Amino acid sequence: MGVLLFLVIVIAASIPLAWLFRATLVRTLPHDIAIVARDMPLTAAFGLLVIGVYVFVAVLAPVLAPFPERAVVGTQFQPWDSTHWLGTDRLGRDMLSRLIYGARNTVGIAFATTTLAFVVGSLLGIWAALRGGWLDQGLSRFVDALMAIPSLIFSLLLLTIFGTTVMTLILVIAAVDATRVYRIARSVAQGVVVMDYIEAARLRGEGNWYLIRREILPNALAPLVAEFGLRFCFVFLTISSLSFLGLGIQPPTADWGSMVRDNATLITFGNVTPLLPAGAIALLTVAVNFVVDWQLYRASGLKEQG
Amino acid sequence: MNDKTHHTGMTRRGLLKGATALGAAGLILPASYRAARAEPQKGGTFRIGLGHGNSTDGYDPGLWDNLYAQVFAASRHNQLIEVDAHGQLTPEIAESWESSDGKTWVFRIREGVSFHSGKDVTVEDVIASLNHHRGDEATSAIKQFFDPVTDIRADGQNVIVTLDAANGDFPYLMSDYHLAIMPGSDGKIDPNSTDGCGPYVVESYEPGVQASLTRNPDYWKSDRAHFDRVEILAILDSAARLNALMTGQVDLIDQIDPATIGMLEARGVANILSIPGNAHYVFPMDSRAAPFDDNNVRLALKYAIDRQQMVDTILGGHGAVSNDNPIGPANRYFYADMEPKEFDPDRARFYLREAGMDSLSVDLHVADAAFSGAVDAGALFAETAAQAGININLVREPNDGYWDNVWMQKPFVASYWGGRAVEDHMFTTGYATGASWNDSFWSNERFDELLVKARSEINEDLRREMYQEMQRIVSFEGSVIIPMNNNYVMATALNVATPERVSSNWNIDGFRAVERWWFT
Amino acid sequence: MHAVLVMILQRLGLGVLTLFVVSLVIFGATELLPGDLASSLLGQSATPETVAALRRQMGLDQPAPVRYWAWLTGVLQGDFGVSLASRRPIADMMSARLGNTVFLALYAAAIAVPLSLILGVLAALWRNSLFDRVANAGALSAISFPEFFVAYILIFLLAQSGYFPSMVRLSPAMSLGDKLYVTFLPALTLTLVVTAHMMRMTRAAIINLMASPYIEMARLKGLSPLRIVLRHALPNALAPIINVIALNLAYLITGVVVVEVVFVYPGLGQLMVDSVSKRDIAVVQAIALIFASAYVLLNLTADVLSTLTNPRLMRRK
Amino acid sequence: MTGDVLLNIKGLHIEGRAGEDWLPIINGIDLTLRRGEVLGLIGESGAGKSTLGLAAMGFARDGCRISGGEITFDGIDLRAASERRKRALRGRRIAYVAQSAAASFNPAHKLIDQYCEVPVLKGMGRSETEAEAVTLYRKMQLPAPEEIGFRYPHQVSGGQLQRAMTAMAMACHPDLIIFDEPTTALDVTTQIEVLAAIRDIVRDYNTAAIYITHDLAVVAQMADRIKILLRGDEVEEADTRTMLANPKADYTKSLWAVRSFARPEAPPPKGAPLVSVQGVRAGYGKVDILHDVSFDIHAGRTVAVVGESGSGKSTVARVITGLLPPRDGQVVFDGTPLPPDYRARTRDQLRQCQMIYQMADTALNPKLRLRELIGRPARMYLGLQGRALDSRVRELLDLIELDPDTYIDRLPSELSGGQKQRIGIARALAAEPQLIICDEVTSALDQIVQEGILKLLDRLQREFGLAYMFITHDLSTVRAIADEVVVMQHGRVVEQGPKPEMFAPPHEPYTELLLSSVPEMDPDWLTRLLAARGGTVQAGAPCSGGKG
Repeated sequence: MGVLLFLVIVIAASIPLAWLFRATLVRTLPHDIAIVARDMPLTAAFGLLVIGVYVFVAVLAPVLAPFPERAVVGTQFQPWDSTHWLGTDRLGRDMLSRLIYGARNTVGIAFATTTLAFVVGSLLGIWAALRGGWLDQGLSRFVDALMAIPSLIFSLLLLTIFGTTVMTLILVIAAVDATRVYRIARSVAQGVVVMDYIEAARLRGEGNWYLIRREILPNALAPLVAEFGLRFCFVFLTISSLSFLGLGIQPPTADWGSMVRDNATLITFGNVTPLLPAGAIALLTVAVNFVVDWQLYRASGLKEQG
Repeated sequence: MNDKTHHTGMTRRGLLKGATALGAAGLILPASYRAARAEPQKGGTFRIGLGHGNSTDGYDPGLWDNLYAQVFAASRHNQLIEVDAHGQLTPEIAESWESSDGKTWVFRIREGVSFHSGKDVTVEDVIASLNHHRGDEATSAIKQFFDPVTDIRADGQNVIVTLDAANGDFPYLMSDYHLAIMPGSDGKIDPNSTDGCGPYVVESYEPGVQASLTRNPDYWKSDRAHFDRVEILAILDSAARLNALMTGQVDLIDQIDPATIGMLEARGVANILSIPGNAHYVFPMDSRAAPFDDNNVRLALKYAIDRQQMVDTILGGHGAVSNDNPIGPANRYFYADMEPKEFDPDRARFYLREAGMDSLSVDLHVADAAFSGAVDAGALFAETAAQAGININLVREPNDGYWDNVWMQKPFVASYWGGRAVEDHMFTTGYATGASWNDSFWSNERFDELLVKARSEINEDLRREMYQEMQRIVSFEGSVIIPMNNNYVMATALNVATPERVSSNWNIDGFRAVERWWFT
Repeated sequence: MHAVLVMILQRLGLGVLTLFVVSLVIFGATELLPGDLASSLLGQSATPETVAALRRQMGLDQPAPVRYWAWLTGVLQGDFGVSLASRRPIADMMSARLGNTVFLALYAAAIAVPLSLILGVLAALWRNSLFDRVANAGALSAISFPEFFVAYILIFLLAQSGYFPSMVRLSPAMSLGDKLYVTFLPALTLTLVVTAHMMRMTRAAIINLMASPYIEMARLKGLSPLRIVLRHALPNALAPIINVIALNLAYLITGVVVVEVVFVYPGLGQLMVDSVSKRDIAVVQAIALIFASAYVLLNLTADVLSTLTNPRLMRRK
Repeated sequence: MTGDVLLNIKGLHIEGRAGEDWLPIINGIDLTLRRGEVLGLIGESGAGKSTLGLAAMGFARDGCRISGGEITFDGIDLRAASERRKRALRGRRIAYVAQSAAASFNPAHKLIDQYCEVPVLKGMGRSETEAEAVTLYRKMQLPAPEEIGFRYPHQVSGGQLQRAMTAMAMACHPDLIIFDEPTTALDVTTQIEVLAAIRDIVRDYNTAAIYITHDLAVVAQMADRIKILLRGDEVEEADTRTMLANPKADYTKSLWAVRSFARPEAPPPKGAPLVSVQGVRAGYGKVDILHDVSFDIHAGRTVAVVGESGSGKSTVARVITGLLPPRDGQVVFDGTPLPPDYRARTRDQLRQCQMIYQMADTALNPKLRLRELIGRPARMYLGLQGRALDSRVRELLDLIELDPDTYIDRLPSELSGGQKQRIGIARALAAEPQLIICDEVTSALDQIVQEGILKLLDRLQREFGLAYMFITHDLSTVRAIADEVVVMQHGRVVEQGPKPEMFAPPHEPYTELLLSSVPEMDPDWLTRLLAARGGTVQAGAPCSGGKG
């Protein structure tokens, strides 16, 4: 019940916030962007606001965080008080500071991973759709095979082989995600390549790279963006699931996924500490997808009216 | 679960000399237990939730490699010799044992003991059971115990083992948990059978899930095995174990996340057993490799660690600060008043300068496989070291394969020891030049010399001096950082009672809680 | 019909190919893993001779291609072989656990699929309403919690208060009712994990169609919104929905190792992870094949179903 | 035959959403319709005729709102009425026939199920409804009326679907039917059948109807009165014959004038043909679509390839461009045979032959600005860069009569249909080709816009001596622009020759059918034609799918 009440309050609070934010945007931004801002639903405004805050926090982490990322500044599990607003963690590091730095690391890693996955996945996918034939078949079969392997166990294998530096972590998760992206990109691109303008470009004698870059990609973007939103958030989950299996981010780097894992046991005793990083992830997920939904809705030629 | 293998390996020689007792070892029981103390009562189903056990576990005694296998084995098998709660060798299937020269050992086999299958335990069974671990084709983890064994033969009710050289320790080897007595036929045992002569009879077993056993009706020890049934569950997730205990689905769990011990106690739904012993956590440094080849650097690191903080945070207080001393308070010649190493950044800096460097940067390779909390411990270490201008760069390795690819491979790692009851064993296994588990590849002439001398020294005081000098050498010139001695921490349901003393020689009362404990 | 049969056959062929590639990839990966079965079985007590002996016994001294070939021929004759670690027939090791895994997957699906369809349809019906947004946000936050964390929360809320057991203990004797009761929490956890995805897809698929002329036609025929969504939009939106359901079912079968660990549920995932860490390649391979075939078959079923539900593909001119 | 007032609209205002603000779509239109009367609504796209038609049902599309005025249907105030009330009217008393039946039938259900839906909801028995459906289908002269209802939409041709939809609209004997461009998407020969069927059924059931179209000739056949709309305003309204006889407003006159455009005969062919298609046989998979097709195109002249959908005229284009390598025969360009596959052709060969597509929307990459859309070919083929490129693009925009400064950085979505088509032309010109293939370039456009495009093409042809291959199904367009005509049916050339000969009898029967099927401005044309054909509407009608 308390949880529900809390949710209601949060939602109630976020609505005027979002409204204010949108209003300010409309005021401050140059006219042509302001128009866009003005039409965006409150949910999207809320999403943008949250993302903005996260980016802000991530960038200014060292300035904002009251304590250093790794420093042990108290005894373990201190309650919330005036010095440690959110108490301390299992090693006596300041929870708030960890969260703030976590934003930087987690969002950074997640972004890098997802971007990599999308560059590789969508390029290959579009290329396959464009060329068709054996290339398409070969690539798709191979990707099918990779997708048939449970992703978590696959990443586990790869990470055990290549070790768990942040770099390998990014590469491995990106590789696994890329297969999913490939699929979507391919199916979307297949819808685009039948268009007359592609035919025209082919007849003009354009090369593959131009076709992919200028003709197909821009028109396949919308659904890819939507996927980006979800995948982006799934990276956190993958990371924390991996650290559940003993891999994941290198300590003492603060990262939400591992923070959830490290403190998860506490929930057994009704201690809310692990809810903080988890909440942070959830909030970002919701925010990102609100924005994505809005973008989709605009891209879909305002199909969905409201 | 390789860490447990490691554990086994480390401690399998950690047994007792003759009548030597583990001085202060064993548990000072909490009030609740004393209150519960009374004559053991029969009955009940004892459910154990262990943080070990794999779906890949096999039956072969030679390959028992984790706590689950060990407890499961102890509940269905007996051995030649048992190590009691006081750490003394006591007869089990071997009624008695003797050797005139230390080369020929005679074990007298107890009569009137029978396997669960009903078959009597014979000398042949014992020989078959021993031979399973012996010979070139043997694939047992304790194969090398038997390398010096030239012959094993029967003589009436006796088993006679002949060695190529004298070894007064041989009986302690024979009490190793791998050496379960199993029924043999024409000189071989069936490694895949669960038939034994132990306290409980296996009813069902799903590897990595659960085993359930019922009391062996004609168990020869009348004063043991008080439970009607025993269920051993593999619960790998620590939160799951906690929940299982708190929701009354199990009566005993091991490996409690130190962070949560306090909260669990506060709940008042369980008793915490915290058993001090010689087990300790270590950070070995490869003394052959720079920069660790310079003792100043090693000292700098030793002063750059906050031991008390480690005990409080990593062990949740369930342990004791160690002064880089592999010899524990439970040992006879423990050097208690060797001057302690407080956390002292300035001193650390001083030694750095001595080593001719103003800053130091090293990689520390850790995984929770080394010991639970190793990663956190590394983080703490890195923190305190930073204050001394030493940059410890933490490298978290996968648990999986840690002992193959990191331990004794990388120059600076985390590891742990089950501890040794006897100084000589500890030093010979881990610190003598060229010893198989000298994981810091450390070598010190004086130390080696003393080690040999002390073995043959009769004068108690001289002997004490020698051992204390060795402890001081290891502590101040050695290449292993030993911040703390860790207790074995278990939690039980409130209605579980234990004997006066709980063994500190192994976890779970030397694996034998099933036959030693009872419900009130 | 005939066309569909052809398709099924083709896809099955491709499926076999996929399985082959999977087995190659897995074998290669496990070969690359540091250490091997012998050393991981013996751990630190391993002396070179012991390891060598064990390797000989297990045939690990053979070169990799030989072992792969041996394994492959075995499987082609329907023989998964024997677990090298436990020396038990792999088929036996897996059968019970496969049963458990499938049971849990179906249980979770039985809750999740109808739930997500209903939510999705309602969200599409009242799109951009408060309900829509709340359902959406709720779903998103549900998937943005790590599985084990959702599990812990549920245990805290439902198990510690004694409503449901926090740990699953199955025995063959159990009645279905008991089984459903003891596995409720894991099933619920998985439900929360997969519902969001399916619900969002349902909603999106329906909304995509709401702009199409025949929906406007339906409105101009004076039909009620509910009827329009159910009878005119849904049938045409089935294909993507079926596909996402198939994907999630596959996930429920292959991706739940974490939930298995938390609830001590004896499923295939745990077995696979253990076998990986033990380097028990034969077992890893066998399970990988089972997972892969589950994935392949589910996708095939999805394609067949979406073909069957699409008259354009079923009845040519 | 007309009775009391059924529908009465007064001062109707409808606005459409553009972001936050609302733009007027219909501003203050009155409309009265009596029982059994047919009103024709004419206007170009964007005139608001469909919106008005829907408003007659009290319905506004998503993103539109009725902001003022009254709508009274049979005494019921539709603006005040509740959704539920309006739903009760729709489909029962007011029915709607959409432009593309192919898209407006739900692909997932059989025709009969969709027919029965409303009546059954209304409480009629399923079986009797089906029985009535069959009679209606028969009335609509659908083939095999007994079983056609049990087919799925994709199994039925466009023309038949259009009739089936009219039948569906009739199911509850509504008082009013809105026909929204019911024949626009159909071939001429098919159109006749549908027109006839609709006209009869409306008369038989004495149903009032609003007939929305952009085609004067068509509405002339159907309507008792005609109302002409321009950007949401009424231009004029009069009964059909007076309207045709003497239109008052200039706009109306301009509509009439469209028909008068005729291009002067191009200079007679001299020398070898620029392109000659020689005995081409081509197709997909096993089926041949083209059988032994041959014809020539001379420099500076326009060859119109005429035929209905499915006649293979577009396939010819694909063969010439090299997208579909022929099985037999070849395409000779300027004396040298072209490689059959475009990938094998040199850049210059590709440049020589450009294409303009029917659907400008799908032919222009919606994400590229005009600068790149037009500039790209110039950059590729002629290697223009920077300023040179920029000025070339502007030059081309001038050529197609678009102001460079306003348009050069726009996206296609910011252009009207006609402007998009002009961009298509500019893009083709940019390559400085000798041959341009125009595939139905005007058929998606309003007549006045068509006019503009045709004039533009004509001017460019004379300026640059271009050769056109003009693919179309619209004979009036052929009349306007062609020098030579190639008539195709079922992948064969049935007749070809210079335009004058082609339009003068005697004709091949199929050509005859085509020519006679082109609607004329005379209200009695349809009646006469049907009489001439002896009522056999099916005569020679090819099985044709709808273009949507």
